[in-house]
Amino acid sequence: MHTEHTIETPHQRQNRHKAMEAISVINALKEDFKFPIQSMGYFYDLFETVYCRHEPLHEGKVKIGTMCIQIPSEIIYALDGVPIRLCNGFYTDDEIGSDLLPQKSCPLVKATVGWFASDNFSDKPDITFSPTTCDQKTKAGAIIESFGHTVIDVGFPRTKESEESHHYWRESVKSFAVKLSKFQGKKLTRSNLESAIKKIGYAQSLYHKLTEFRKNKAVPILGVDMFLVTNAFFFDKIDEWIGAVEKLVAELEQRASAGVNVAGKASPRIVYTGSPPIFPNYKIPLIIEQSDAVIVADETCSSNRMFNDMVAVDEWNLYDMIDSVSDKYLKACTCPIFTQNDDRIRRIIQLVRSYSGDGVIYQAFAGCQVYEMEQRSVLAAMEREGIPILYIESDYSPSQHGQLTTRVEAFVESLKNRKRMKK
Amino acid sequence: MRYFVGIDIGSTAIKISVADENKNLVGHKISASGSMFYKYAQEALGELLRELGIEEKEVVYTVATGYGRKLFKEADENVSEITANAIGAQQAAKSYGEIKTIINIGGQDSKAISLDAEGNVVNFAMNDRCAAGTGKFLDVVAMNLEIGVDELSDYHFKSVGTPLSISSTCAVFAESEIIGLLGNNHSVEDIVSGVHYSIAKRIVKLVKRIGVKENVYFDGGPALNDGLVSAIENELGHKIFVPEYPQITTSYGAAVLACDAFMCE
Amino acid sequence: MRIFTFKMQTAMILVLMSISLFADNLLWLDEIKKKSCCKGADQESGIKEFVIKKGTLQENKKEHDCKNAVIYIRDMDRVVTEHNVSGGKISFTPEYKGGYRLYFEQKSVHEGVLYVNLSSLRVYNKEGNISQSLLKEIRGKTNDSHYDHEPLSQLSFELVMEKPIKKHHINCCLYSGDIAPFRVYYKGDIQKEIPLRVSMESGWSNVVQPDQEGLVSFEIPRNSYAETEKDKKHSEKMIVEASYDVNESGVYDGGQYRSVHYVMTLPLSFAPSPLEYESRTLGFATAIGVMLVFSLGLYYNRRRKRKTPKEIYFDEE
Amino acid sequence: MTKNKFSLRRSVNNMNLVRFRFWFQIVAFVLIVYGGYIGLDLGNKLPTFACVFNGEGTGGKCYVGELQHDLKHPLEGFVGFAGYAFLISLGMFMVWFWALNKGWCGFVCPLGTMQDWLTMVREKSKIRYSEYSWANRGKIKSIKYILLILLLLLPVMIANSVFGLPKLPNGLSMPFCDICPGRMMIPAFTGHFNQFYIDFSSKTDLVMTTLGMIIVGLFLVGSFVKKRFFCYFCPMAALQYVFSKPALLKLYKDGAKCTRCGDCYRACDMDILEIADDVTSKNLVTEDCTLCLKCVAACPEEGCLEANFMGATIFESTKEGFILRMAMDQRGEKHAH
Repeated sequence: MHTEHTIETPHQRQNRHKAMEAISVINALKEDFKFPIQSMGYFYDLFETVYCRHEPLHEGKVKIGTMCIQIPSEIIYALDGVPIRLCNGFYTDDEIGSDLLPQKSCPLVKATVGWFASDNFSDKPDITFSPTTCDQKTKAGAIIESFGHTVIDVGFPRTKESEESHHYWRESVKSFAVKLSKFQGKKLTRSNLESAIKKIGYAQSLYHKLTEFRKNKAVPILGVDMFLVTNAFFFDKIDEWIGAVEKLVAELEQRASAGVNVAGKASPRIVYTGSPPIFPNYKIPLIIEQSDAVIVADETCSSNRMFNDMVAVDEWNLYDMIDSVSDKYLKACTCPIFTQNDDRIRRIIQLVRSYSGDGVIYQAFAGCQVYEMEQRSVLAAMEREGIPILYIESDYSPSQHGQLTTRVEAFVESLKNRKRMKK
Repeated sequence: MRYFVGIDIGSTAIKISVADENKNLVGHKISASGSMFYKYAQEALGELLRELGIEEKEVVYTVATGYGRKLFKEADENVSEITANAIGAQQAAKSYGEIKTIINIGGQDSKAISLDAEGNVVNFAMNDRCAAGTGKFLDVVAMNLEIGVDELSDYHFKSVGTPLSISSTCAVFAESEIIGLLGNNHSVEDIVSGVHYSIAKRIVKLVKRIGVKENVYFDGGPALNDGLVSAIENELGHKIFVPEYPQITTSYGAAVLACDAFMCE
Repeated sequence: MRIFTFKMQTAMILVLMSISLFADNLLWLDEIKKKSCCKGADQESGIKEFVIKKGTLQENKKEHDCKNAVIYIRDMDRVVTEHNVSGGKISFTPEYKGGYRLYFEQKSVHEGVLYVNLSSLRVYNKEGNISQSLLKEIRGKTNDSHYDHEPLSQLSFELVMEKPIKKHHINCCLYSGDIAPFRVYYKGDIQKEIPLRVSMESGWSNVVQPDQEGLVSFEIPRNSYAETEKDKKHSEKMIVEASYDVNESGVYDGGQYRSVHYVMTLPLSFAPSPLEYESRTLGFATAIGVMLVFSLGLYYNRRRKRKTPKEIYFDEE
Repeated sequence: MTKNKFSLRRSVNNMNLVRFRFWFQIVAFVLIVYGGYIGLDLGNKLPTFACVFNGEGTGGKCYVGELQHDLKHPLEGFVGFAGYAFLISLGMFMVWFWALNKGWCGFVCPLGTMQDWLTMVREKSKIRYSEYSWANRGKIKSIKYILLILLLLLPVMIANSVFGLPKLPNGLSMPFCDICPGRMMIPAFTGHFNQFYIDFSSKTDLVMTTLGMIIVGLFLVGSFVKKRFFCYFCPMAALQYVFSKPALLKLYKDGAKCTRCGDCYRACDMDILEIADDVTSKNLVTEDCTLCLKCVAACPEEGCLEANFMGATIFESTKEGFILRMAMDQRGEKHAH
């Protein structure tokens, strides 16, 4: 009666686990909401290809792993590399990483470490650059290195107000560029950096076009879909990403003129902030949007913070372009690792105003200390401004789903009531 | 001849095994459990003995186990199903070799038992949530998919896509989830394999709680489902041993215990 | 561009020939300079005073006989006012801040000849009347040229100085080495054949002949007298003079005349060329030297900061 | 995106400021430096370096020169006409200045334009620019006030004995003009290089003209490597800043919209940190600001920075404009400069 089965290798098992995680999120995005967007199909397929079928995207290319948004992808593209952002949202990898890191670590870092520990990549980075942003990422770099990967630290300052930190970061970026160009055996030139800057600038301008639609009264695109689009930028071929987003913009333009609204009439508009939702950890965004609210804007490093600020060059020469690129990643950053971070609070308030948000949902990963610590000041500021805010702590495990849903739903309903009272 | 009877009164079925003096399995019977399980148990025992041509007085020692063991007054002794399962598994797997870990999926619970070198129970864990990851759950799934429980295995191996996991741990919620998936035209095969993997993951988590050791023995009704076996093997990462009659391991263990008890006297 | 040629030889001959043509008793206008800085506030601060002087610059005699003399004053808006002269002193109160031109005319009949003595002088007024000059102050007119003015219609004969060709940077004054061009007008027409006599405080004197267009121009000679030893910027006076005879008969002031003799003087002052105490070569050298030192300093400073890998792995192309 | 696709406002906001400013500066330069040849005379109270020494070419004259001239009077004189003329001049200067505010520096000043041209040459020759460190910049800021005080005080001290000190020599009558590089550079554009000299007639003249030559040398190299090198020291800027508050043209910032990304600071020739970091003030015309509006052009936030004339927005930052100016509106490498 019993047949002999071939048993999966650990990598196959890991892949299957990740595929199962991925597919359920993709399916939820595809199926749980009204008025699906046709051109989102590209992104669903992309994520299925990469995370369910594990097919490599960049065969034959040199892949440059980045641990945070602070590693300038402009320079990587200019030097013919493909940046792969290694922030990971898989519970599967989080579990692997849990064995290697303290219990109370950030799940994102655990997942990234777990990913490297298992050494199971469809597009394995040939070299990884790790900016010294938060403590956990910084230390994670060293742990990853111990697995036999090449990890190079790129010094990142913890303040952005002082001249010293500007200077330090500019020098860091320069030495990063030198190291990468040695690694690639290619010179960084005016023309290749300029075209890389413009290409990424164009990609960012497309993102801005997308977000513009979300200011409309009838929101034509869901927040989770936006997260997926921006998430794809972590690893996708940039030209294809641009092509797909161009189509998406065109479709949204139609939808906007037709007044298509993916949310309900009374759905509260949410501004999402906090630890980055990285595919497939769309737990909270999905709960929010499944609870009849709609995310109209976000302040996270997987989406808005990554795209919002564009490189501004004054003199299109190499010396100024490199400095402009470095400044983009330091000055505008609202990461909570900075000692003083009023900018983030102001940004959230501004997002609430310009996207006419009804409330803010602040999600922090359990173990993501800086977000957890900044929570108080943000909550206090929102209270001063009269903006309702919900603070949620969560991790990658699927277990808290019910409890989280209840909390979010209660918040959403209170927002609805507020809206009605105002009327 | 003296015979020993082990009787396992579970939530979904009553399993009876008869062993001889050499602890070999002479015969077994499975009959549905139910509200009148005491009566059913007596009837089933009578029927089995009749089939085997064994007279009642030849049965010298009876051991009851399972949820309903205390209610079976005729038994000479009661043992917990953990002990019975451990002994039965070791007896049944003699040809296979040493057993270190036992996975048991019953109708309404699932267990993992770890044994030491002498075959004593060192540790065990049971699922802490309702019917999730049990035989009952599989029944519900099969019913919703409108296929037979015995067909699940075939569907599992036919699956080509990514298994669609069921996130709800509760059988009742899972039901609606499955209906949703069907509504979105996902293939039954992927759903089935997804269900299997969801159960398998949960089981493996249970096993990991007590510390996985090699030589895993898998019994209980769902062990008949080859798809689930494969899923658990994949999750565990190594082969597991499934006995010929996975459902009766516990009752067989009880019969072996009865033999031992009688011999000691 | 007009090319000025200074024909030395012809000039020398002409000096000898025509020296008799010019009258010795020249009349010219002179401003009485007040010691303005030291005097402090006085009630007369707005008043400008002039005297008529007679004879050569060296003589510097005051002429008190100002019979039949008229003063025309033309302001920067070309408005002409007429004043009579009484006594040897001429005074007027300019209303506005800016440049004025004074014209002096005196006619007399002597032995059947009508002598017309003319002189013109530029005056700069530093201060004006508060209530009168509001608009002009706001306007802040800057281009009231000292030279290049059209002849005054009230005068039949006039010597006009045109814009000089300057060899130096300061716009306001004449310097030795500048080329000063003059024209002579008679009843609005340019007279092309009238030579000019130039005489200076230092005693230097010359007669200059006009070119074909009637432009009389000469280079103001470098002067080298003792005063410049003490004050390098000491200025010197000179008088440019033209005379013209017309056969015209008439009666003036009871006297019959058969011909008219016009004499016009233009008192000017000039300073020694700044080139005598300035060095452009050194100026340029200093500027270029500073540039070299500064840029070399910057270059080495940058080179010191630059790290070697930069040169290998960055490429501005 | 905006509904009215072809509105004037939108095209103004999308304009290429660098090109606009380049041509505007050329026109202004021609008018100021050569305007006199076509009879232009804007008076002698211009709040910009229209150099007196440029002779008949100049289309107007610099007020700093006039100011020094006006102040060389006995103090008693200020009760009468001199004081009156001084006030009128100052008033007229303010009227001129209020029209454009510091825009005179960024758009009109011929000396500023010259520095911008030198910057362009440097940019084309791919030489890196220099920057002052933040600490040095703070110190440098005060120099222009010192110069302003000196140029106000020295002429007065020539005509008067202040605090019983002996009167200064007449060679200091135009102390700032002596050292102003505009005196040498602006006439050079009408073919007059005669301002490059060292005057040996007196000690004062010798010192002042030598200083002038040194400064013009520093100016030429300095403004080649540092954007708007001289403007940090310009006493005109200091004088202007005193009257800057009621000016009509303003640079406004909406701090709430600011992300402090620093793009404006990067673009700023004068390295004004406040433009990026100050999120509370509305009026961002600081002492060093030349109102060149490069910051507005470099700001990617919708309506965060704006040039405002008497309450009416004339040019404001937009995302679209930013993207166009950075040539990020199209994919591909078509834009390589």
